[in-house]
Amino acid sequence: MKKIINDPDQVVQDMVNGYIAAYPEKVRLIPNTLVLARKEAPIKGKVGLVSGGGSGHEPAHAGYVGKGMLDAAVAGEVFTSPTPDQVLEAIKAVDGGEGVFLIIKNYTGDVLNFEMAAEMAEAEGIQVEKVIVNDDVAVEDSSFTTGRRGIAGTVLVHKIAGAKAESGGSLKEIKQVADKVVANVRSMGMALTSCTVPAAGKPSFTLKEDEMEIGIGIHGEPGIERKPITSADEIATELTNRILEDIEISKGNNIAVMINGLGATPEMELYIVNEKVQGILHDNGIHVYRTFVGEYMTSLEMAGISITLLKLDDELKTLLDAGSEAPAFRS
Amino acid sequence: MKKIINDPDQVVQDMVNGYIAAYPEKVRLIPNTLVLARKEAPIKGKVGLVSGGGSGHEPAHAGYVGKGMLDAAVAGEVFTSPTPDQVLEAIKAVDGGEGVFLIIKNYTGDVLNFEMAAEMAEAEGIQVEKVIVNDDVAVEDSSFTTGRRGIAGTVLVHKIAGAKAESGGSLKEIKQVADKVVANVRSMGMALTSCTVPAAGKPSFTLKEDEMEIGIGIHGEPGIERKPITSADEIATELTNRILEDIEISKGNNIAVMINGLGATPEMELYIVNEKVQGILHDNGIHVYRTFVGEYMTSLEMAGISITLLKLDDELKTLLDAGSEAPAFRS
Amino acid sequence: MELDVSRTIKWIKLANEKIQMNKDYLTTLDQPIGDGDHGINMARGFQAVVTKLDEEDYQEVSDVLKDVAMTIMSKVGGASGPLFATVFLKLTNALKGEQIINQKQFAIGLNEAVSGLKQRGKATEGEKTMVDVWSPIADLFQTNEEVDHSSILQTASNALEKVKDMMATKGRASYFKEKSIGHLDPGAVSSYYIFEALAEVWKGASK
Amino acid sequence: MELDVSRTIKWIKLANEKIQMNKDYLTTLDQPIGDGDHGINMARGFQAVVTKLDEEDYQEVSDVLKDVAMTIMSKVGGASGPLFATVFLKLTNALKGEQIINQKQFAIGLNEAVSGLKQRGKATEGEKTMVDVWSPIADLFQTNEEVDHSSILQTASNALEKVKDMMATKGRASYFKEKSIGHLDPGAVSSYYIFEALAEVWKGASK
Ligand SMILES: Nc1ncnc2c1ncn2[C@@H]1O[C@H](COP(=O)(O)OP(=O)(O)O)[C@@H](O)[C@H]1O
Ligand SMILES: Nc1ncnc2c1ncn2[C@@H]1O[C@H](COP(=O)(O)OP(=O)(O)O)[C@@H](O)[C@H]1O
Ligand SMILES: [Mg+2]
Ligand SMILES: [Mg+2]
Ligand SMILES: [Mg+2]
Ligand SMILES: [Mg+2]
Repeated sequence: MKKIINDPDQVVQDMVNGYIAAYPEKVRLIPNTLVLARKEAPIKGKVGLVSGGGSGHEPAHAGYVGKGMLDAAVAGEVFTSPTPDQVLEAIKAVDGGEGVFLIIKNYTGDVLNFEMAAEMAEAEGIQVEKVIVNDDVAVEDSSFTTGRRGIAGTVLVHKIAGAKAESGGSLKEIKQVADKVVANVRSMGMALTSCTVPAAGKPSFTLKEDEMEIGIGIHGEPGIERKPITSADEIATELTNRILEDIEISKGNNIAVMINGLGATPEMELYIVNEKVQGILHDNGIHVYRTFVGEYMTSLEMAGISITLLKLDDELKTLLDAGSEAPAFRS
Repeated sequence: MKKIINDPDQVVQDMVNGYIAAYPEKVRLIPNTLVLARKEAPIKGKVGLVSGGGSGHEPAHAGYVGKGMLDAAVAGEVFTSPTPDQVLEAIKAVDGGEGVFLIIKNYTGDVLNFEMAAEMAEAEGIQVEKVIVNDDVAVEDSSFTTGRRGIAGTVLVHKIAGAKAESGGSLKEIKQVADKVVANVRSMGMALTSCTVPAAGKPSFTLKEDEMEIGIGIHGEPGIERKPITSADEIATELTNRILEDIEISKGNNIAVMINGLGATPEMELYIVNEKVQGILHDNGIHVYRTFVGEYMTSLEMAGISITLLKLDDELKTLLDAGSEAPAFRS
Repeated sequence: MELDVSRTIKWIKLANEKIQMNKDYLTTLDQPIGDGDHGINMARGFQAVVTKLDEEDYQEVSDVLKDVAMTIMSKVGGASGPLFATVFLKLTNALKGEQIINQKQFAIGLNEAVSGLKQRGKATEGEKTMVDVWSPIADLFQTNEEVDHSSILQTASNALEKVKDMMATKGRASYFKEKSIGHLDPGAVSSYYIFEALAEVWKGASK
Repeated sequence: MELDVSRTIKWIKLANEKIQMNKDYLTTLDQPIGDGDHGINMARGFQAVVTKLDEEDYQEVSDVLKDVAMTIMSKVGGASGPLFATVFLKLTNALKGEQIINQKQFAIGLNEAVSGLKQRGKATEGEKTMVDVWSPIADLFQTNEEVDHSSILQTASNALEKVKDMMATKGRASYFKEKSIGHLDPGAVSSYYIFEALAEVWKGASK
């Protein structure tokens, strides 16, 4: 394991300390927790936004704490959901009297821990609403699964719900717009290499030298197919088509595109993929309103990418364009 | 070689196309070149800023093209300086009548090609000034070398010179402030793994499973020492101390800190390093005015980091804080 | 049989011993059809539980169970943390106010616990989870006036045997679909240890 | 001896042949003390030069040399691109207006070329670069009234021999410091091919 760390059991604590040290004027650490909150939270009259999950997906989620996006992020151990008491602390830290909205990625652990925190908060008189993001089309949604996984599309929920909250939206209005994003956002990923959880010390899985995995999850959960590496164009085509098979995006529709790097992929490759994705969308008469290329939801040092498409209406466009001062998503 | 590309010989062209496709409202491609320019360049009355170099360092340099930073970036082949005719095209594309300022990293190839372009531009009646960035303290500056290499500190030159140009600074004033940044900025890096140039198809060098290289260059040029991996704290201490030995930063001085990932390093590790760096600076009574953590000057998929410190005065602070709309450096 | 404060503490400590002893085994079970952290999660959580129990003086069984629930909640994490926390919280609420718990009360508590567990995990029997151990045990207490330690053991190990052949449709194991058949579910096995511990305490208590 | 348009073109084409033939060798030389692209850079550039020369009709030697310079400039890249472009540009400027170049004129041109090269690269003799081939050749023409092809060859190969033992202080090779001693400099070797080609044309022309 080649990592620049001190102690595998302390990586999350060390990271959180380093994060606070980087942006002391923007974020603060809730004492005795791994919760990072906006310096000025709770903001009176504004609904508080909380997200979080296992660590290892940086800049998710702490990087999205800031004016116009989240009010707090809860960091669990690497790839492990944070516990309800931590989430509760986050909720309490950002409640400005108008309630708190939770953005949860659809993993059993995340859902259970956040839901439990929500109940505890409600018991303390704080109104809580939530959205569960399940944008990954790789794992099908059926009665035989716990549903789709939540991946990079989550960041667009943060952005849009955050803008709604910043503009004075009520808990109900935020819930409505977040539901709309979840209904309209789809993603799919692929990987060339595994990643290594510091505490485990060895790669989570292995791929052969010429092999890639299509549909992989952000913790290395199995995808839908392992096969020899194809070209950037073929990869872009396969992922984009799977997404377009899943959600109807018609000629003339406006969308946002996110090309997300999983950790070790050079930005050069993200742009090479972007060219093909934009070409396919153009050929389908789909209008790309905005494009995001970069690392938004990573899996430690995994090499690979995910593609996210979000169908936009006028409301979503406006909220997507609204200002954000979160370190990892400036607009 | 595991890469998401189409053709190793086309990676730069494909990347540039994908970049334009991502930000069509912000940048344009100068026809028949690999030069990306601000959509609105040339801007009458504003000095044009041009940088560039070999590709593979993304987001450098195209990511820094935008209001408040560069007017154009020239992309060479991977790790190969662009040719003078390309640089000349960039100069011509951004000259708004007040001259053009070139920001060059100190590599023989870059210096020669940019200088030659400058002479050609002057022959066409365009006033040109330049700065050569040599922030890497790993390779000593003596009569026996071509001088220090230019690495991540270059991005801070872009930022500050860009802000000066945007605020209406003259070519001479921009030159002065850029020289000031170069005089006050120092960096040093280290790597855990090599990277693979697409056209070469195999890693540029190899490090043993437990080995790191201190002082490595951003193209994999030899550093000063190969040794067993130490902890994040020890790495942060070694690099920071080398920098502090090279430049006098006194108690009470204000500085900017940049913790830069070389490509494959998880952001988590950058923040772990940041915590230690900030601790050392704090212990030395040095005041950190701003911190930048992320990928600013990469080496394809190399795992490793660099640390940059920039001593600030009031002018540099103001310019550092000024607005930037470049996709890779929003402020 | 009756449960008082000291027997309740003994139960939990015994469960912890078994979990610590089988930490690696639980983790190994979580590797092929999960993410390989169940043993680590449970060992960390139950160790903290025991530390907590040693610090306090308890008057009521429900106070013990409440600390068990809250410590599990804040220390286990993952999916199993809130689930185990829920079962102990439901037990706590059902048994509140009683100094000594008889079998009938315990049966009611277990019933509440299983309902809470199923609700929290949106799971039901047959989905290859801890539910498939908790539910048969609750049934056992519900339908028998006099439960002895060997029937607890028997019911728990029968339940585990059945879990093996189920296909997972909840939790991480559900990603593995058909591949999960033939494997033991880690959360079901750690639940088994909890009832193995209960059986031993029950035996002692019945004497 | 005199150089006219057709001999100049022949010179450059011969140089290209040698560079193409030794492309891998030049790259190999650039690996231990550089970045392993010199052969690729030179082969790409000189191939483009020859393509360009085949497209045009030339009246003056300097027109040929100007296209050589400009094509090298836009196609070679790296450090060697602007350096080789500079030497051919300086030759162009020195020989402008002449249809036939005599040895004295050529000597003046070479002298300008070496000054330009040294200025552009901020290098001087003894720094293990192409300068250490170009400079002795310029001296040869400067100090001898009648240069024959074998003296060109001799001077160039002597120069190369000396380069080997120098320590690099310019260009990428300078990062390797003492380690560069004993290695041939790739840019010096490609310069050697250029003069080997010149010697062959010179020989033909002297007959
Ligand atoms: N929805 C659910 N309902 C009931 N039990 C569940 C559910 N999801 C997971 N489990 C239980 O949790 C166990 C896994 O726990 P653990 O490995 O600690 O958490 P995680 O799956 O988050 O890594 C499974 O073996 C299963 O018994
Ligand atoms: N400052 C300099 N002055 C003269 N020649 C130089 C200088 N720097 C490099 N060279 C020559 O350039 C050659 C390397 O060229 P090349 O490999 O094509 O470019 P790069 O070094 O940019 O990869 C060296 O072998 C040397 O002869
Ligand atoms: Mg698990
Ligand atoms: Mg887990
Ligand atoms: Mg070279
Ligand atoms: Mg080169």
